[in-house]
Amino acid sequence: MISTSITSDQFMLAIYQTIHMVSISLLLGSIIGIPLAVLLVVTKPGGVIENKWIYGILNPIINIIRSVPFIILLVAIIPFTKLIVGTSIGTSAAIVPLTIYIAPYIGRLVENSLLEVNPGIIEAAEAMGATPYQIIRYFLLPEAYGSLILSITTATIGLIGATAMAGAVGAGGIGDLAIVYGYQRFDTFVVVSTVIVLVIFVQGIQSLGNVLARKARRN
Amino acid sequence: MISTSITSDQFMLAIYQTIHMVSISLLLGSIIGIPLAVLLVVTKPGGVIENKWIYGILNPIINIIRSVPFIILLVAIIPFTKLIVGTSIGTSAAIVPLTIYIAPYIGRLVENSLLEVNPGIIEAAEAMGATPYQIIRYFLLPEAYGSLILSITTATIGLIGATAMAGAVGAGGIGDLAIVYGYQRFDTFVVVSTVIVLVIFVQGIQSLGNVLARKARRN
Amino acid sequence: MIELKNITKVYKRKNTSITALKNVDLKIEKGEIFGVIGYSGAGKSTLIRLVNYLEKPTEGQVIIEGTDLSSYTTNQLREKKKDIGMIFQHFNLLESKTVFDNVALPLVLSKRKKQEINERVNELLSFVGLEDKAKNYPNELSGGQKQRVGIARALASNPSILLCDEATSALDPQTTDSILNLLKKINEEYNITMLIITHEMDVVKQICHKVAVMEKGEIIEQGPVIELFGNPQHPTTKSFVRTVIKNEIPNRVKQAIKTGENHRLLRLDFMNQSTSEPVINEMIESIGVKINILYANTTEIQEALLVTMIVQLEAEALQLDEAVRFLEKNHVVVKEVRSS
Amino acid sequence: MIELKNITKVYKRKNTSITALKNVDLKIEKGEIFGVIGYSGAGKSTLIRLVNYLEKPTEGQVIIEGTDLSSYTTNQLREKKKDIGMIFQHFNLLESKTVFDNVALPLVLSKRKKQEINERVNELLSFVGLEDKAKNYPNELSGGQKQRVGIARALASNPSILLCDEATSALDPQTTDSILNLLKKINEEYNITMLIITHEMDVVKQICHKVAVMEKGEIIEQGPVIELFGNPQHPTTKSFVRTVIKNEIPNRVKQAIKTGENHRLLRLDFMNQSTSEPVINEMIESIGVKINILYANTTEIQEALLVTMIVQLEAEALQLDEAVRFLEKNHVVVKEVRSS
Amino acid sequence: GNKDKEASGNKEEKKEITVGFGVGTYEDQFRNGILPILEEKGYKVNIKTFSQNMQVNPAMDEGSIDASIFQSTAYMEGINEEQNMNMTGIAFVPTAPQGLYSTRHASLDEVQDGTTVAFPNDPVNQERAARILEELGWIKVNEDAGTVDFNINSIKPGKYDIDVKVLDPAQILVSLDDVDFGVVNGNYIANAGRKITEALKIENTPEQHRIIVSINQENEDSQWAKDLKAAYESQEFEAYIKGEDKYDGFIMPEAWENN
Ligand SMILES: Nc1ncnc2c1ncn2[C@@H]1O[C@H](COP(=O)(O)OP(=O)(O)OP(=O)(O)O)[C@@H](O)[C@H]1O
Ligand SMILES: Nc1ncnc2c1ncn2[C@@H]1O[C@H](COP(=O)(O)OP(=O)(O)OP(=O)(O)O)[C@@H](O)[C@H]1O
Ligand code: MET
Ligand SMILES: [Mg+2]
Ligand SMILES: [Mg+2]
Repeated sequence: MISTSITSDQFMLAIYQTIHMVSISLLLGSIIGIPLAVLLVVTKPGGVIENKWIYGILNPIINIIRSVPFIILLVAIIPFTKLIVGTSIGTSAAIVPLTIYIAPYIGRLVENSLLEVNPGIIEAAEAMGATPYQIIRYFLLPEAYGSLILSITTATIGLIGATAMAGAVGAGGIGDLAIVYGYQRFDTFVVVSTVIVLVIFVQGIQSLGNVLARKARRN
Repeated sequence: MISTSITSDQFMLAIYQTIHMVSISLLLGSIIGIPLAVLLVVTKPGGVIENKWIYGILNPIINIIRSVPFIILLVAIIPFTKLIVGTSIGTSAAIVPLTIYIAPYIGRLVENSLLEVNPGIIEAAEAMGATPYQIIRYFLLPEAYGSLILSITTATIGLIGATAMAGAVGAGGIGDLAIVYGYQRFDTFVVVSTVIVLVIFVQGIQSLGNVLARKARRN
Repeated sequence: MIELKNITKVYKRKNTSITALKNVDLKIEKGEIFGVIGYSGAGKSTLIRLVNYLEKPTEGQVIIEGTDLSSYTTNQLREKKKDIGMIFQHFNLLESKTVFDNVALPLVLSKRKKQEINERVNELLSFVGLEDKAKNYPNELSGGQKQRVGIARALASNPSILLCDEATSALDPQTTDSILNLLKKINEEYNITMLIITHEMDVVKQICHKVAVMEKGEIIEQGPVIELFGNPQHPTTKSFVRTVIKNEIPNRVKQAIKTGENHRLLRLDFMNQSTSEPVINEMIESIGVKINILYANTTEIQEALLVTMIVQLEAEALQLDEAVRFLEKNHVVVKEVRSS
Repeated sequence: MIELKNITKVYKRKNTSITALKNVDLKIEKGEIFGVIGYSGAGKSTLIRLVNYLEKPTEGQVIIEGTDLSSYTTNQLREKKKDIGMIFQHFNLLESKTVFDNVALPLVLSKRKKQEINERVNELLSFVGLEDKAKNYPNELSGGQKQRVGIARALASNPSILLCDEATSALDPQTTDSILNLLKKINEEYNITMLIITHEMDVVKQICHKVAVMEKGEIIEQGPVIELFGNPQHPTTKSFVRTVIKNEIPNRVKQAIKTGENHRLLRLDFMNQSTSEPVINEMIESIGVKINILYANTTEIQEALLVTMIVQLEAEALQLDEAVRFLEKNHVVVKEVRSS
Repeated sequence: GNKDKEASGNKEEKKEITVGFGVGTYEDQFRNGILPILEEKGYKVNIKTFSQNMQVNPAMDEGSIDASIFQSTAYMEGINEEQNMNMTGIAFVPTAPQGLYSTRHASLDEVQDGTTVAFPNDPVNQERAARILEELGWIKVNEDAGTVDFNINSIKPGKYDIDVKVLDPAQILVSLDDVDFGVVNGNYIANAGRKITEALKIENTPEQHRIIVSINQENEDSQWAKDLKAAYESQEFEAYIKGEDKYDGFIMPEAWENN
């Protein structure tokens, strides 16, 4: 018989918590991160609405947030987290730092994807008199779509890694289960089973990403 | 006067440790990760040496490693770490898990970059009778170079984040200083000063990456 | 009306700089089809890209319908560009969108109704012969098909200025013909101004009213097509004209040439009325020279005809002089040709 | 020697599939320059891409120098490909490498010595007229310059088969001429086999020995260029030939046409020896018809000449018949032309 | 297994030792109070700090550190069993007791069903926290609850149905506003510049939960181990600790009573 200290309810709850945290912070992170990336690309020197100020401010902000170790970020923004969700602990509270952590990361990855768009396409857009918004919506994003999907996939997997640390504020989740029960309490069964679940998660997300990207790339 | 519990020697040592860990594991991670990415791209369905087996094995391995929370990975590979560096603690010991952590991550990011290379270029290579090795060396890598630099940049910054957790095995480093003194001992001065150092690091690496990439992209 | 005033364009690189255009002056009237020819690298693409400010001039002004583009606000410039269609040398199609969606783009940008977009796009696609490729993606098209998508896209929003950078270079002669006829029709019906960059002299011949010849960033000659073709001045222009109006003696012909006092090798250029009169027949009958037509070429430049012949006359010296006088009286341009 | 045997190529998409080639048979002898023409989308690029196995046939065999490509191992195939140069329709240059490095690539792949590479690349660049662009990157080149880099690259390793997919479509006539002359020279000196896809009939005329006409994935007609041009059978071939050998009566000419019993409108085709004889002059003198040359054109197909004239004869009915007989006796092909 | 080559090789002459620390104030105590004494005696001391307590014992096991100051006797014994090690404690160090703190409530009487209490997530501290609440009668702890693998499944409702929130130990003080009560380790209170005496209830720290200097048993007779033990029990060290406000409320080693 397997000797373990956790119940299947705890396990299911952890899975639910991970999905909860990842899905919401991914959504919010993308909502912030993608526009951030777009802003970086269009305001960068030589971009369609080149703007030294916006680029010069956004770029270091992203770097600053990306510099801070997640656990420090988590604590540093507690006042802000409380303002948003009313508490600094629990799954919902973890979503705030997770979002702040993942948004600039998504921003950077998506920026890299957008930079790969053939400059001739942007030229065509400009020749049609497209507004910056239209260039982004009808040209930049659709053309980068395949690469963008892969970037978001990479970010999602990074996010799953970060949720493991969100256990510090009692957010729970599979990664936390692995650390608190598996690692700290020498429960090999927990380690192995949580890692299997994580692998399934990651493999699923990656496969979905690959399929969508291949479709978008049409090859 | 500033009240803090760390000495400037500790601070300098931490900076040195971070540089030590990041540079070596980045180097090793790239040496593993870039060929990994190349292998993925060339063996993927439709790749130049399409190979269901290699792709079918490498792809999930990357996902598995990427699934495991860093702290669990750190512990799980301790026997391996001891085999390699003779000890499981300290800066050198941290380099082993950091490398294993960063290599598949670099692999994934670089894969995304390589996938963006214009298929016409690969076709030209094939028409010239280039061997797979030549395709990679003379066509794929040079054409992806700009995007590749940005991917490595992103990975490096992720690596700096991971070194913060390597403090678990007594590896030290700036991020660990932030956690041990800043987070665990509420020493705001340490938090602020370490974050400033990290920001400088990250900003420096990002700027370098951007400059190199822009040069490579020639626009 | 498009006017380029004393334009210079310099591309800067680290240590060198390339002057792609040098003191270019150009004036295109409303409704005119203006061709630009020149060797590869002469600066033609650079020139056309200035007209919709894809490239800003290093010096000089681009004036469209009386307004200097540099005086526009960004928004005004955008509005202006909506009225300028452009066909790119490298197509610049969106790989992520179907043929239909690529062509629909300018209409979507102008927020046209869906119904209207559908109709217009289908009309254009059937015009360029790609109805059955509407749902395909660019990477499933042949080179010429891609170019036709680019053409349809440039025409979608009924622009009043059309810029074509090698718009038919990837097309077979029949498709080229049908596209040129369309352009001509549009030009006539809607009075669209067109600037056409091409290296195909046939294109110039078929639809351009005026033409400019570029070399090393400068316009070396310009004027109405018929004049330029009939009487090219600059060696480069001559060399271009020669590719449509051949006037060299083919090798095989040279072997048939007889030399001597009683023979004369002449190049005859017939223009306008002289082409439809039986001039040669009359010359034979009235003067009694023997004629051998060694080479003949007819070029149609829109409605005008230009016929060049290389003939050998055989008769007594006096008669030969008389024959030349006769031809010249009948509006034929006569030039002596050296046989070697 | 290149042989395509009963090739079919189908592109599959989700629900539809496109048959790009259908039962194609083709044989190109060693040292031959073989042209392929056809409308945009006819399957020309697909065909050429089969020859170096960039695309594998859905059915049929590609046989090069006696060996079916499908019987080669991957390594053998690669070695074979080193011997086949290819010029791409879309250039496919490496954006990250200078012009020099792009051209040097095939030599680097074959591990040639640095010294040798330097010499060869400089020779090629000066040949295509891009010595001064050696250190530039492709995005700093004009369209035609890019194409010339592609040509230089394909020639770098002295391949014994050269595949050209629209190799001169972005080039002005002079540059095209010089490239074609180079190809011709290479063909003669090294006995290289060339497959040339083009939509420019001038290219076919200038250098191809044989030509195949494609339509909707099939080869509808093939043979020696002079035969196909002189006597096209299929309507598509005729329409292609018409673009170089014009034989329609220009509008302006039509106005000059007189009708009636004593007038006859004829198209005269002079080939080979008839071109160098003063046939018309003799006819006028011996039969006494009046002739008005309405249109005349000479086409050079390599060393051969093809002269087409549209003439109006005026004389008594009997004399007209006699004139036609005279012409035919002198190897002129005579056809009646309807004036409307 | 024990692979301490250095220690077993030349026990008498060993003058360079490596001391490991985990989370806590014990490194501070050592640096300021112990290090000078050892250096005086000619020792060269390397300090290794681990951000995760979990990693200190494995380091000891492989011989990378000679002594550690971070764990309790209870935890050490658990590890000895779990990891098949043979460590022993040679001295107690001034230990910060856990306490029950609150910013929302002024008195323990305000407890009711559904009251939220924050617990540390690591097993040792979690058990200690559970014992505090057990003593108050708020909860019951199962008979068979483990030590190194103590977990909240071992807790049953007592007088009240307490809602336990499991957090990172360092996080509890920071998030005190968001729970009714929180069990905070004394070292965090000290680091935060607050007083252990502010607690609504201080742990009656049993001996087995006090922090010890642990070493591998085989080194117990070595001179450096004796010198280390002596340093912790010295008057000098006592004087230093008692002279610092932040150690008010710490449980002092009994050995000092002999000073
Ligand atoms: N990858 C593909 N998927 C689907 N259809 C394709 C693909 N490639 C080519 N086709 C179709 O096959 C047909 C032949 O294409 P091909 O490129 O051979 O034409 P082509 O004769 O070279 O034309 P052009 O002169 O315009 O370059 C076209 O109808 C094209 O749309
Ligand atoms: N971005 C650039 N940087 C540097 N040089 C450039 C750039 N773009 C064009 N040039 C140079 O400017 C000159 C003119 O180029 P342009 O593209 O206008 O030629 P073109 O007349 O259109 O030639 P083609 O017929 O071959 O397309 C060329 O010598 C080219 O190398
Ligand atoms: N019509 C003239 C002649 O017969 C020649 C002009 S060339 C069509 O002499
Ligand atoms: Mg151009
Ligand atoms: Mg093609």
